[in-house]
Formats: sequence, structure tokens, C-alpha cells
Amino acid sequence: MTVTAAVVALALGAGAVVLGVLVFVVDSMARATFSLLGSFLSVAGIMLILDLPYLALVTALMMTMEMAVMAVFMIMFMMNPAGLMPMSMVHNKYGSAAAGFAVFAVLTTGIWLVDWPVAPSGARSDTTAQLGLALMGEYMLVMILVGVVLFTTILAGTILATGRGRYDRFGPDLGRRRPDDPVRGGLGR
Amino acid sequence: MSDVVLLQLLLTVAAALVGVGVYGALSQQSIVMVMMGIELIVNGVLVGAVSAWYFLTPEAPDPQILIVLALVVMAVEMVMGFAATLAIYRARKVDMVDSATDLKG
Amino acid sequence: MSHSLVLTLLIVLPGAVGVALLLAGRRGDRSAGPLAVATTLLTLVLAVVAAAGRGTVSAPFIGIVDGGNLELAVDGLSAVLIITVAAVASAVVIFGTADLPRADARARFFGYLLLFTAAMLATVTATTLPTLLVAWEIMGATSYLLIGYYWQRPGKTSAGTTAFLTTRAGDLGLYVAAGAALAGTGSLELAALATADGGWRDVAAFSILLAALGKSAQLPFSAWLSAAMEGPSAVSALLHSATMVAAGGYILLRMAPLLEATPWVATTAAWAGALTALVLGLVAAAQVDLKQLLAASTGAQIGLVVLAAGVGSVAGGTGQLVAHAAVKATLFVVAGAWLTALGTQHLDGLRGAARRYRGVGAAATVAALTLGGVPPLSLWITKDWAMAGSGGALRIVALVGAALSAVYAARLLAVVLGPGPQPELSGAATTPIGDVLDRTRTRGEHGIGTLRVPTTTSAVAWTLALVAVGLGVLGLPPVAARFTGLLANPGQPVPGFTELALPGAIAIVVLIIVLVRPTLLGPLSRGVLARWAGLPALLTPRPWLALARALARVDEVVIDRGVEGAATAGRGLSNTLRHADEAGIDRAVDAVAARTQRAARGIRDIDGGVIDAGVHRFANSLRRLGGVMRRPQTGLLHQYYAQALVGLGALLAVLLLVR
Amino acid sequence: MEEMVGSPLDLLPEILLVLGAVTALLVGLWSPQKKQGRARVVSVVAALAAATAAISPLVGPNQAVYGDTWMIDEVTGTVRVTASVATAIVALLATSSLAGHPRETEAYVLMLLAATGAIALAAAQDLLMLVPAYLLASVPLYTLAGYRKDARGVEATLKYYLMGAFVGVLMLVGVAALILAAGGSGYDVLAERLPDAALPLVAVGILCVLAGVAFKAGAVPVHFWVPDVSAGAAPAMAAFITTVPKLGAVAAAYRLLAEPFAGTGLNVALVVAVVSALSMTLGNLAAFQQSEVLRLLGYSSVSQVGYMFMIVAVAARSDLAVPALATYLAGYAVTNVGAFAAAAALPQAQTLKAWAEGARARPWLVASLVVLLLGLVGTPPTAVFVGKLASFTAAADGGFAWLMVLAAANSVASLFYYLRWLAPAARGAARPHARRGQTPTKLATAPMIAALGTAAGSVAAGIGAGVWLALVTG
Amino acid sequence: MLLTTIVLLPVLAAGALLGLRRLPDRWVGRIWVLVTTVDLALVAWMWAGFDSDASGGGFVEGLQYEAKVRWIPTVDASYHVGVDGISMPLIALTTVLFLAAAIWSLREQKRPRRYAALFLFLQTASLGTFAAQDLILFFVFFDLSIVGMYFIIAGWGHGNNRRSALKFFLYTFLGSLALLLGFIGLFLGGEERTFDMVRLAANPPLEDSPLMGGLVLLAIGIGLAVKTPLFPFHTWLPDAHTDAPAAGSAILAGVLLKLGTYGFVRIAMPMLPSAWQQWAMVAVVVGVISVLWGALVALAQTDFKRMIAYTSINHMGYVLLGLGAAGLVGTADADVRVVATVGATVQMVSHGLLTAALFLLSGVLWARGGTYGFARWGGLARPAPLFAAALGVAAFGSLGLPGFSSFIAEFQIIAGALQAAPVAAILAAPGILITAALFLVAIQRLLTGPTVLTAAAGYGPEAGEEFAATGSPPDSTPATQAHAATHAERVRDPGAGAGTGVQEPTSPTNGGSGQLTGTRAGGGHFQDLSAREIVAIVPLLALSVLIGLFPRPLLDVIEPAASAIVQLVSR
Repeated sequence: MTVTAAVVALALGAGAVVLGVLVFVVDSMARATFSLLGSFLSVAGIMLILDLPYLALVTALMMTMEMAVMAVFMIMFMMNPAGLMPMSMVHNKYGSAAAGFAVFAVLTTGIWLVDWPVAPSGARSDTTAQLGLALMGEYMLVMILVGVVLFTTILAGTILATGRGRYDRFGPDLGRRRPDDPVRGGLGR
Repeated sequence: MSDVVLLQLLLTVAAALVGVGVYGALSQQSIVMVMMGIELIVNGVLVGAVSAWYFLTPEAPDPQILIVLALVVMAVEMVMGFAATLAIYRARKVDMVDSATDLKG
Repeated sequence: MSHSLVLTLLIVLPGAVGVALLLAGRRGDRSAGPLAVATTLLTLVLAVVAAAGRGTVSAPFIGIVDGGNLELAVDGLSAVLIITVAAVASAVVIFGTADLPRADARARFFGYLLLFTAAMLATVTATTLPTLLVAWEIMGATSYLLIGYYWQRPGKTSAGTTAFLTTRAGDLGLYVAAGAALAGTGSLELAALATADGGWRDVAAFSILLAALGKSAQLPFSAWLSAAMEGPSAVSALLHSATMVAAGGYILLRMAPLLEATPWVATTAAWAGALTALVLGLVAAAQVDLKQLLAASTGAQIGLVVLAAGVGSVAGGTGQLVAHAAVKATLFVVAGAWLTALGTQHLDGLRGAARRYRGVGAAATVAALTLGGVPPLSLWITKDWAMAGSGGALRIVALVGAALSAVYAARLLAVVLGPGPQPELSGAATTPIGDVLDRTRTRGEHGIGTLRVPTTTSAVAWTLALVAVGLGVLGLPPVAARFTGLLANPGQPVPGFTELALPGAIAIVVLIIVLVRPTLLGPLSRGVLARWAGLPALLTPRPWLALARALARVDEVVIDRGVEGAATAGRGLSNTLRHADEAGIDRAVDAVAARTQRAARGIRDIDGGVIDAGVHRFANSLRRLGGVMRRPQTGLLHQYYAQALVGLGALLAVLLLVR
Repeated sequence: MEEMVGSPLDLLPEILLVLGAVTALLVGLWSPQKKQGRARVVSVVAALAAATAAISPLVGPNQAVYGDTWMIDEVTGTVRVTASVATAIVALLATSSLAGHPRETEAYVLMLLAATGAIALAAAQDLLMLVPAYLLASVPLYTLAGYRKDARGVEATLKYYLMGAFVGVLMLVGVAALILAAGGSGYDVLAERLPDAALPLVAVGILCVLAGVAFKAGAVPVHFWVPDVSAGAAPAMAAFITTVPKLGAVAAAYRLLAEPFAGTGLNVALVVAVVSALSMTLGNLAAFQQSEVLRLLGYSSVSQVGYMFMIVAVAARSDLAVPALATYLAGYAVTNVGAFAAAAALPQAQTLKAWAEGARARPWLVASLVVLLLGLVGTPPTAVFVGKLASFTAAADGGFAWLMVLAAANSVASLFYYLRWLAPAARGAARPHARRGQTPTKLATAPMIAALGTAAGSVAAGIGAGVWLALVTG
Repeated sequence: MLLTTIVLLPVLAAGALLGLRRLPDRWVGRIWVLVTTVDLALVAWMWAGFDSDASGGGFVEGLQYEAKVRWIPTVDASYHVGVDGISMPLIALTTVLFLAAAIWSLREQKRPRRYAALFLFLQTASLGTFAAQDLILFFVFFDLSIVGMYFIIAGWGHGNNRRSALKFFLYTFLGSLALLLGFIGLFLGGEERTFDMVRLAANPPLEDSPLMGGLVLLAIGIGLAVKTPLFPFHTWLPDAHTDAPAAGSAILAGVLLKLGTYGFVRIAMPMLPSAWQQWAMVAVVVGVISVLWGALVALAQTDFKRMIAYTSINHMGYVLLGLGAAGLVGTADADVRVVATVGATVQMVSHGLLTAALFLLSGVLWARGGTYGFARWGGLARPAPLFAAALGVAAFGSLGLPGFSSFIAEFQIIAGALQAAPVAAILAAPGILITAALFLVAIQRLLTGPTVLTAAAGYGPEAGEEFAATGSPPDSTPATQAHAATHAERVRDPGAGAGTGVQEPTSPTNGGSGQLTGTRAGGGHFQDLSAREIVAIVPLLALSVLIGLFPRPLLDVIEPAASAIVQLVSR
């Protein structure tokens, strides 16, 4: 790995941390969301440098979408979306800071104490192929399970989030031909 | 710069992200902000996993799978978090964790 | 009839009839008297036959080891005693039929009496420790029932209780003796005890001595005799003559070989007997109550038996036992007759009683003279025979004791033979019998007298008195030799002429002095001796009761509440930490909390002992812990997070530091 | 790569559960509101079928399938059977509160999926399998906790979710650390390489991974959700949440301790023992003063986890651990579900006092409660007694005699608060006449039957423990 | 099979009673009596077939009526039952006492069905404990007995019964868990890991590790000491007894306490012989302290039932003294130690019979006047001669008079223990005296003197509930006592009141059958024992006398087993 790459990676790392800190410093949820997105994108950059382009791309795309959803969500539901009114919504600030720092300190101490068995850096084979083979082979069952998890999440999230179900829309016997929705639109229309 | 130091520095970055995330999760009152803290911890995991893979076991796919799983975790927890927030907002018109303290003792 | 069957019947007959009478209850009242008389007379016959036959009986009982069974045998000593016991029992039962009011629960009375007789007969024929103990303890229990016969009247039952408990205290010795026998000889045979090895023999000997002293009311157990006088006269006549008190003397005589093998116990026994003779002699001399006087004299006379056993004078002791039985039975029968007739047993109330009831009066006079040791009457001989083996200080003490018997006998005679009471004395503490001439019924401290002595009673008294006198033949050397031979105990010390003459002379002199100047004894009656020389205080249950109460308090306050406090303190925090809106808890908590508080106060009451403070601290720490346990659940999520992190951090520390 | 993939038949119970979930969902989607019972029937049949299907591999040899990510052995088998049966019972006892509910179908579906997750936890033989299993065992429960959508319910959901998310990512950190340390994620790889790996890293990894399973099990110090969720959720849901995922979590912890964490230079067993001690003690002491039925049961389940972690602590140290785990999990599943069923039988009675009044003149309900609560205490001959006996024995055998003594002391302490529920109930039932002519509290039939059934089952399982053990170990 | 039938018959009957809802309540009591009678008959049958000369004597070999079914194979626990000379008498005692309790409770009005079912359940638990030859099975029944008794006290007791029941449950449960820990220690310590008592006794575990052996013995000892109870673990007992229903007290004292002492003989001695030898002196000392403590504290009681409760501690102390002496191998001959062991076993039986009778008699007081206070009864021999006679006989029996079973027991214990522990035995002897004192004082207070009857309004169980409702137990505070005194009606006997008259009791024929059905209300009446009460109590006393006079049939059964245990403990 070239020195440049290393420096860039570290710089991105530092950026990720700084942006991460900013998440809890800025006084607007929108800004916080975008800081978080920035942090994730920096990490995606690190991935890219460290020969994982596919995962970097997935991360970047997914986080962008997710943060977009989050932003929309905030703007729709939450108070103080645009940071118009500076406010503090924290409790136990110093305790939390101490806890966060303690975690950091413990981990860092460990990291710098351990004698890492670094592998000889050589030409990497196709990293994406490696991932794909693992997913389809050794870790196939894991991915199947992830599929079930996602199915479950859709179901559970929907149930939890929505106030109205099929019987509200189509009647107790599901006999209604057109759904009875307070707002027009959506499925079954 | 040797690989070892680079690895350690990157891991320190990961640790810092975890630390910041912990701070956020503990200190924020808004549910969504707590979730952001948790996301940051996952972010740290991502950095750790990718460094591990690159410097330690480039021949093993496990760290890569871990990254995939981390993303899944992040997505799933976002979904459930938003759903929970919506639910509690519907039931109690609050979005702050401190406001939900009926259950205690 | 085989010998063993006779022996069995001797015990079983009175026992079974007694139980039958008890089971019959009030329905048996009418037939109880005659049945009891018949039974005792038959028993007397059986006793004579058994004495001649010398049978043995064995019945399975505890087993396992030798001597664990119920075994009876008749040897010389037993032969003498069964006849004595049966004879006195018969006499007393006959007296009882005449003396006991018609309306009383006679079946119960005679039932107890017969059971008691059976127990005594078993005691004097027992050859194993279990047998002895069974008979011995049943005798004690029936004595309690007999003394407390008039349970309706205040004080009777507690008198019985005193008697039973005191004698039982001595009885514990027999339990220990049994253990020692088992340990020392591996058997429970009485005869084997003398051969026990090591210290076990000493233990056994001393324990048996203890039991004997208790039963025989020797020092320091004498006080129960006084209480036992609460029983009906017939009971006193039986208990204080041939049975119960005699049993202690008997067992020591029976165990003579054992005493011989353990000289220090023998010496102790001798001294206990001599001192009892002395002290109870004084006590008797100081009494103002006839029955109390007789009771104390009983202790004193049996003391000489114990002395005899201690010095190895078995024949003398046995003679003393038998002669005393006859004498004392006579006196108690007479005393009972007077009590019934005059309603009093107070000496003041009995002035001239012997003149008024000449029949029993004469018997009483003869018996009292015998008791006083006047030659050539029986007790004169036996007394000196009993103390024949003693010497030195022991002998002197015994002699003084013997002389005292003349003092109280004289005192008794002086009263009953003296002039009748003067009407103007009625201001005294106790009401005298009142005007004799107007023949109205009189009241004594025991109610209204019947003013009548039944013929039966007189007959019984006379018979017994004649026997008492007749036993004087023991003084004749051939008879004495025969008697000694009967007891299979040759080489016994026999009193010489001076040893007999001196006490006899002393007795006569003392008797005359007291008869002439009875007031000499006046001061004695006002001293501590009249109250049994303070002996009752010696055995008072008060310290035990106090100890019991103290322990009970410790039990309830310290141990119990301490434990309870510790157990409940886990939730003891209940009210302090509980928020006001969560108050709907079960009442029980309050109750327990209140109790815990009370417990705390109770614990505090017992000044800061070690337990107390420790329990207190433990309870408090548990209480605090209970509070800590609920406090983390604040309901605030960020605090959950923080606590979880801290907890995990601590676990990490454990993981890293503790390998 | 082909040999990496196992036969789908190896996963028959899980497949049956997931298929059952999908079928039930489809059936429910096209059923009228009042006729969603069909979905319940499908679910119960699927769960029982899964339990049945789990028996034959239980008897068969142990094997790791699908690239050694999934283990089929007696531990998996135990959880398969117990979780499936418990799910079926809960589905039945939920009838009273769910029948006609607009989301009735989905509740059964989520239960089946969560049961699958619990089994996956137990069977995971790879850290990377553990993570999705954790998710699958958590996500449905977040929803189930707040199924009533009332204030308490959603608060329970929120706390459960936030706690779960936080611990979940901590677990990810742990997994990452262990992968960093060992360079692999399979348990066999970990067992092989962790002993030589850097201790700090291993320590952090082990601790964070254990935190994850401890959270699912509801053990100290990540137990905070348990009482709140138990009290906030509907009784039937609480029964499910405090039973089924715990089975999987305890099994997962057991598997971790038995193999990958056993050989490290760290005294992991001691940490688990400490967790066990803290859980049982805290659970019991904190339950002392509870006046709400469900909250009391919540704390009681914390303490029960403490007892189960005793077995986990000695996983690698005693031969007796496997039978102990099998018996305790089975006993706990039956008894805990039963206790919640008893609570659910009087849906209006929230406090112990109200419950006692409601149980008046209902001797069978009281009798079931007596058996169930005394069962939780460990009174013979119920199933938990056999489990406790086995776990005490295993703990002592594994060198944790102090833990055994503590557990015994805790059992006595627990009796105290169980009696606070039991005694007034037994007495209340004793008085035939209601005080001021109140209308008697409504009795829910399905939970009542479930309580009776589990009570009988608890005794039967205790007496028939030999059969069960023969199945598991033979 | 016979043994299993005996053990399980009662619980099956209990299930049937609960199941047959249509059965009228009045039939419940009769069925209960019938079942217990059948059980007793079966035990008699078993006793008749029992071979007391069987080789081995029991424990390791010579068990009879054995049955064994595997239960939990992984820890080698099984359903293993059998009887030998120690358990046979106790099984018989159990069935006798439960029959007495059933007869006593024929008139039970309060939820008779459940009451009967609980007693039947308890009977199975007790019988099972005595029959068990497997530690786990033993524990199962042992623990169930606690549960059953808890519900009896809590449901049918009086006074402060809820609290007492709770205390009983917690305390004895603590003990039972200590016991369980000890069992686990035995299991783990053995070479072949098993819970089977016979195999553990044959091949005792932990022989080579005195420390572990001692600790295991400590756990078992504490567990059993709580149950027995021994000083200082006894404080649950007086409360539980005072507030329990009479039949419950009788069973608690008569049967359940024996589970503790039986455990010492069956488990502690044969399975931990070295430890028992090493620590036998502790057992002796604890026994002696219990003897004296129980007696002295009983002496101070002002409540009849409480007093009897404390005498149980005293009597159980003798048992431990005997068993401890049996373990002092170095200082005493085997024969002598056998005597002590036999005595201890007889004491269990004897105490069962006599104390049960005494508790039932105290139940008579409660039924008549709702109090046990000495201060509130007096001169009862006048209105109730049968009661007085029964109480007198029971008291004399209990104080160890020859002619009663207790004498056989105490004599053998003290005589047998003297060689092993002379000081202890001599110290224990005064216990006999103190017991005598307290019983005589009790008789004196209750039966003699002026007649005092308590016939307050609302006496009986209801009154107890009133006390419970106000939160203060009867006779606990001066205030309550004053309160109670206002209810107490002092009826002086005219004859006794005069103090001097030579008069017999005014109601000499009260014992006649014509009086048996008198009303119980109103002052001045104290209904004598009813036919039901007589049938329940008198056989117990009769049995005690029978054993006291003809002990051989019993001793023939016990002795071989006692020899066996002494031999086992001497290893």
C-alpha cells in the first residue's frame, strides 16, 4: 500500500470521527443526519482504499438512502427539523462523555498493546469474488437466515408502525372492493 | 509507515467511532439521535472489520461477511427504530426516551 | 402353684386389681373397699408363700443385653420386705376403708393404693435395673397421685408435685446407674454392679446412693416428706412406713456389696443417714403438727437404715426398716383416726386425744414409746443394731439422732396423754377441739370432725402396735442370728451389751425429762426447725423457673426474632423505599415490618450483647441490599445503558484480572 | 463448494416453522377478521410438527452442517423441541386476548419466526450465524412487546428495542474483535486459535458477544428490559418473550462456553458464574416487593436465568452440564409459560391482590398456580426441580460449589415472593362469598386451560424426566 | 408393590376426593377415614410379613418389599423404595397417626374436601420419605411434606397462622435446600456417582476427605436439624404448632419431625460414617442443649400448646443424643451404642404417639374455648373427667414414666449414651426431671384448682381469625390478655370455693354417655371428650402403654437394623 493511500485512508478516518462527533454537536437534526452520512461515506472511502470496492459501494449507497429516509422522517415527524431553535436535548452529558471516552480508552489501549500478526501484503485476488463465493458457499445459510430476518423485519416494522390494517381498509370480512383510506393513494387503489 | 502502525491507527479510528457512538447513545434524549449513536458504533465495526480483513486475513471471507451483516443490522435496526418511534408517537405523542418512564421499579 | 407363678401373682394381682379399679372409675366406688381389702390380704398370703418359695420370674422387656428384661427374685432381704410391705398395705387398706369418707372416689383411691403396693413389691424383688427403675418410678408417680388425691383442694396437687419431683430428681441416679452398669459390666443386672470395672462402679454406686437418698427423703432431699403429708392419712401411713421412703433404705441394703466395693460412697451414705437422723430429729422435735412430726421422724429413722447400709450392717438396717414400718404405720393410723374424728392434726388441738379415744390412744402410746427407743421395745434393738458398725464421730451423731427420737416421741406423748384443752385457749392461732363436754361437732383446720374412731381403725392400730412391740424379739440373740442368717449375710456387726444399754438409758431419761417439762421444747417450735430447717428452700424450683423464663425470652426475642429479622430484612425495606403510589401491598408486609420493628426493639432490650449487635448489623445490611436491588430499575433508558456499560466494564475487569 | 451445503432435511424443523409462518400469513391475509383462527391452527400445527421433526435428529448423531455454521446436537435438539412446544402453547393461550384482533395472524407469524430465531441462536456454530440469529430472535419480539399499542406496551417496545439495538451493536463489536483475534468466525476456528490470540482483544470480544446472548437471556447487567417488558406487554406476549428467546440464548451461551471460549487463557467460566450469581440474586431480591403480577414474574425470570447460567458456567467443566441444560430448559419453558398463563387467566387483575380476589372460587386455577409457582421454586417433583437438581449438581461438579450454595439460598428467598402471590390466592379462593357482591373478575378460558395443562405438564415432565433425558442424551 | 401401594394410596384417594365434585361433603370425612384405615391395614399386613430376622438388618442388605424403577438416569436417581427395621415402625406410626387425624377431623366444617385431600397428600409424602431408598426420592417426599403442611397451617390454622405458616415454610425450605446440597455432595463425592441410598451406604463417599465429608455432613445436618428441630434452629416450631389446627399439629409433631431424625439414621450415619464419628460429639452436644433448652423454655410457657411444642424439642434432643452416642466409636462398646440407637428409634415412635395425643387434647381446649392459655382454664377435671384422665395419662407418658413407650426410649438413650458421653448423658438426665415438672404443673393448672372456663363469645376458629385481623396473636401482649380476660368466665366450684369441705367433684357422672352430646355454648359447661375425640386419642395412648409394657415386638424389629447401623457407622 502506498504511503499516499495510507495517508488518505487515515485522513478519511479522521474525517469520519470528526463528522461523527459533529452529529452530536450540531443543533439541528438535519445537520446531524448529514454529518452521519458524511461519516459513513468516509468509511466507505476507507473501504475503497483497502481493496473492497464492492462493499464500499454498497455501504455508500445504502447509507445515502438510509440517511435520506432519516432526514425525511425527521422533517415529517420530529420537532426542530431545521435547527431554527437552538436547543439541547441531552442528559447526563458528562457521564456519557466519560463512558464514551472510557470505551475508547479501553479499546485503544488494547489496540496498541496487542502484537498484531499482520499478514504479508501482496496482490489481492478478486475480493468481490471472494465475498460472493463465501456467500453462496460456506455462509449460504447465514444469508438465508438474513433473508428470513429481512422478511421478519418488514412484517414486524409494518405492524408496529401502522395504525391501520387490512380489516380497517377492506372491512372485517375483507369484503370491501375499494379500500377505505383516510388519504387516497397507495396499494389496492 | 508500517502496516502494523497503520492497522493500529485505523483501529484507533474504529475505537473512536465506537466511543463517540456510545457517548451519543447515552447522552441523547431523542430516540432518533440515540439511534444515530448506535449507527456510529456500527460504523466503527465497519472500519474494524475492513482493517482486519485487509491487514490480517485477506484470504478469509469472514470480515467481509461481517461487513454485510453490519449493514443488515444497521438497516434492520433503523426500520425497527423508526417503527418504534412511530408507535410511541402515536400512543403518547412523545419522541423522547426520558418521557417513557411508566415502567420502572 | 409354682414359685414363679406365686411371685408373678404377688405383683400382678394388686397391680391388675388396681388398674381395674381405676378403669372402673366412679362405678367401682362401692365395691372398691372390700375388693382392695381382699386383694391385699391375698397378697399378704402370696407374700408369705413367695417368701418361703424363693421363686424367680423373668419377662421379656428391653432385652439386647443381659439384665435388660423384667426379672424378679426373692431372697432373704426380699422375703422380709415383701411380707412387711404386704402386711402394712393390708393394714392400711383396712384402715382406709374405715377412714375414707363414703362419698369419696374410693375406686380411684384404692386403685392407686394397690398399684402403689404392687410397685413397691416389685421394687423389693427386682433383680435388674430396668425392673427396679420401672417399679421405682411407678411408685413415685402413684405417690404423686395419692398425695394429690384430693385434687380439688388447693395445695394438694402441688404437694404431690413436690414429692414426685424431688424423688424423681434422685431417680435420675438410677438412669445414670443403668448407664454405668451397661458401660462397666455390659449388663443391667443389679448383682453385677459390684463387679463393674473402673470408675463406672463408683459412678453407679454414687448414682444409686443419690436415688436412695431422694426416695428416702434423706438430706438434702428431705423436704418432700413435709409436703407429702397433704395426702390422706392412709396414704401417709403407707408411704412413710413400709414403702416409698423405705425403698431408698432397701435399695442401699440390697446394694451392700456395691457399697462395700466403693468405700467412699459407703461413707457418704453413712454420713448422710446419720446427719439426716440428727437434723430431721431436731425438725421433728420442733413440729407443732402431728403428721409433720411423724414425717420428720420417718426421715430420721430411715436415716439410721441408710447409716446401717453405709456401715455394712445389713441385718440391723433391715430390722430397723421392718420395725419402723410397724411403728410408723401404727402412729399414722392413729393420727389419721384423730384427724378424722377431731378435724385437726395440730398438736394443740390434739391435747388429751389419747385419753379421749383410749383404744387408739393406747396403741399410739405403745408405738410412741417404741419410736422413742425405750427398751426392750423393737426399735431400741434395731436402732442400735443398725448403727453397730459405725464408730467415732459418726457414732456420736447417730447416737444423738437416736436420742432425739426419744425427744419427739416424748413430746407427742406429752400432748396426747396430757390434759384436755381448756376452753379459754380458743384465742390461739389454731382452734382447739372446743368444748368436749357439749359433744357438738367441732371444727379443726381440716374441717368438721366426726368425733368417732371406728372399731376397724382401733383394731388395725392395735394389730400394728402389737407387731411393733413383738419385733422386739429381734433383740434375742437366737432370733437375731436367725434373722442375720436369713439375710444370708453372716458376720454382721452385732451390738454389745453397753451399746444397747447406753442408748436405752438415754432414751428413758430423755423421755422422762420431756414428759415432765414439755415446755422445754417450746422455743424449738418457733425456730427455723419448725419450717423443716429451711430444707424446702434448698430445693425450691424458683431458680429453675427463673432460668426457664429467661431462656424462653432469649428464645423468643433473640433467636427467633433474630432469625426472623434476618429473613425478612430482605424486604424489610418495604416502606422506606416504596413510593407513595405503590402502597397497595399486602397487609402482611406491614405486619411483618411491624414485627421486625418490634423484634428490633426486643433485641435492643437485651443490652447490646454480641448476638444482638451482629444480627442487627446483618439485618440492616440485607435491608440496604434489598433497596439497591430495585433502585437500578429507574425506568430511564439512558440510565439502563449506563448501568449496563458499567456492569460490562466490571465484568471485563473480572475477565482480565481474575484468571 | 457443493459439499459445503448440507441437506435441507437437516433443517426440517426450522423449515417447517418458516413455512408455517408464511402459510399462516397467507391464510390470515385472506381470512375475515373473526376467522383468523385458521392461521392459529396452521401455526400450532407447524410448531408441533417442528417439535416432532426435531426428535429424530435429537436421537441421531451430532453433526455440523452448512459449512459448519449450524450445529445439530442435543443442545439444538433441546431448544428445537422446547421452543416449538412453548410457541404452540403460547399461541394457544394467546387466543383469549388475540381472537378477533386485526393483527391476530401476524402475531402467530411473528412468534413462529422468533422461535426460528431462538433455534438459530442455539444452533449457531459460527459467530456470523449468531448475528442474524440474534436479529431474528429480537425483531419480532419488539413488535410483540407492544402489540396492544397502548402506552405501556409501546414503552416496553421502545425500551426493549433500544436496549436490543445497543447490545446488538456491542455484540457486533465483539464479533469483530474475535474475528480480528482469530482471523475466523467459526467456533472450531475460534477454539483452535483463541488460546494463542491476544488476550485483551479476546477479552473484549468474549465479553461483548456474551453481552449479546446475556441480553437475549435477560441476565445481569443487560436485564433491564425484562421487568419493564413483562409488565408492559400483554401477558401472553410476555410469556413468549421471557421464555422462547431465552431458551435459545442460554443454549447459545452454553455452546460458546463449551467450545470456543473454553480454552482461552481467561477465566470465562468465572465471569459467567458471576453473571449467574448476580442475576439470581438481583432478580430475587428485586422481586421481593413487587405488587404487580407480571413484573414479579419478570424479575423471577431474571433469577431463573441466573440458575440456567450456572449450567453455562460449567459447560466445559462437567459431563453433567448437558443433561442439566436439557432438563432445566424444558422445565423452565413449561413452567414459566404456565405461570404467565396463570397471570393471563385473569386479564383484569394486574396486582397480586386483584389476582387473589379474582381467583376466588376458582380452585383449579389456584391449584395450577400452586404447582407452577412451587415448580419455579424448585419443589419436587416438578420439572424445574429436576433441572435445579441437575444444575446444582453440575455446578458443584464443575467447581462452583459457592454458586450452588448461593443458588440454594436464592431459592429460599424466591419462595418468599412466590408465596406473596400464592398465599393470598389460596386464601382468597378459600372464601366462597364475595365481599360486597362484586361481579367476579372475568376469567379467560384459554390461559386457564394452558395453566392447567402446563401445571400437569410440569409435574409429568418432572416424573418423566428420565424419558426426556434418555431422548436427549441417548 | 405392596409398599408402593401403601405410599401412593392416600394421594390417589386425595385426587379422587378432589375429582368427585358430586360427592357430598359429609361423605368426605368417612372416605378419608376409610382410606387411612385401609392403609393401616395394609401396613399391618406388611408388618406381619416382615422378616425381622432377615440377614443384614437393613440399610445395605436385608431391605424388604423393595421396588426400583429408574427415574433420572443421568444422575442415577430412581424410584427406589424398601423397608427395614428403622423405617417399618415409622411407617406404621405414620399410618396410625393419620388415621387418628382423620377420625379427629370427621367434624371438620371448613372446606372438608380440600382438608382431607391435603392430609392424604401429606400422608403419601410422609410414607414416601420413610420408604425412600434414593436420596432424590427422599428429598421429593421430604419437600412435599413441607408444602402440604404449609397449606394446612395457612388454610386451617388459627391465630396468627399466616405468618406462622410462612415462617414454617421458609425455615424448613431452607433446611431442605441445605439437605439437597448435602445430597449433591454425596453424589459428587461417591466413586460411582449415584443417588441410591443403598449403594451410597454400602460404599460411603468422601471417606478419604475429612473436610468435604464434614462440610457435606454439615449441610445435611443443618437441613435435618431444622426439620427435627434442634437448637438453635427450632424457633419455627412453637409458632407453627400454636397456630396449626389440632390434627395438623399432631401430624407435624408426630410424623414430620421424625423425618428429620430419621434422616440422621438413614442418611447421615451410614453414608458419612467417618464424618459422623468425627463430629458425633457435636451431635451429642446439640442433642443435650436441645433437651435442656426445650425443657426449660417449655417450663416457662403460659400456653399449653406452645409448651407441648417445646417439649418436642426436648424429646427430639434425646434422639440426637442417642444417635450421636452411637457415633462415638472409640469410647463405647458396640452393644452399648446399639442400645442408644434402639432407644433413639423407639423415642421417635413414642414421641409420635404421645405428642400427637397431647396436641389433639389441646385441640379439645381450642374447640371448647378458643384458647390454650393456662390462665384461662382451671379445674377441668370437674366438668370433664375423661379429658382429665386422658390428659393425665398422656402427660405421664410424655414425661417418661415406666409403663409407657417413652420410658423404654429414654432409658435406653441415657443408659446407652453414658459410656460414650458420660458428661452429656448426665447433663441430659435432668431434662427428664424438668419435663416431669412442666407436665405436672400443666396438669395442676388445667385440671385442678378452682374451675375456670373460657367460653367467650365467638370462640373457635372464628375468634382466631379476629385475632389475625387485628394483627396481634392471642396472648402475645398484656393488652390482649386483659382483653381476653374479660371474656373468660370464672366459675368457682362451690365445694372448692369453701376451701375446707371434704367434697367430691360436683359433677361426678359427667363422663357418662348421656352427656356426650351436650351443647358447648354458655359458661360453666365444658363438654367432656366426645366419642369421636376418644376414638382418635385413646388408641394412641393405648399403643404407647402397650409398647411400654411389651416392647419386644417393636424392639425385635428395630434391633437388627440398629445393630446394622452401628456396624455401618463404625467403619
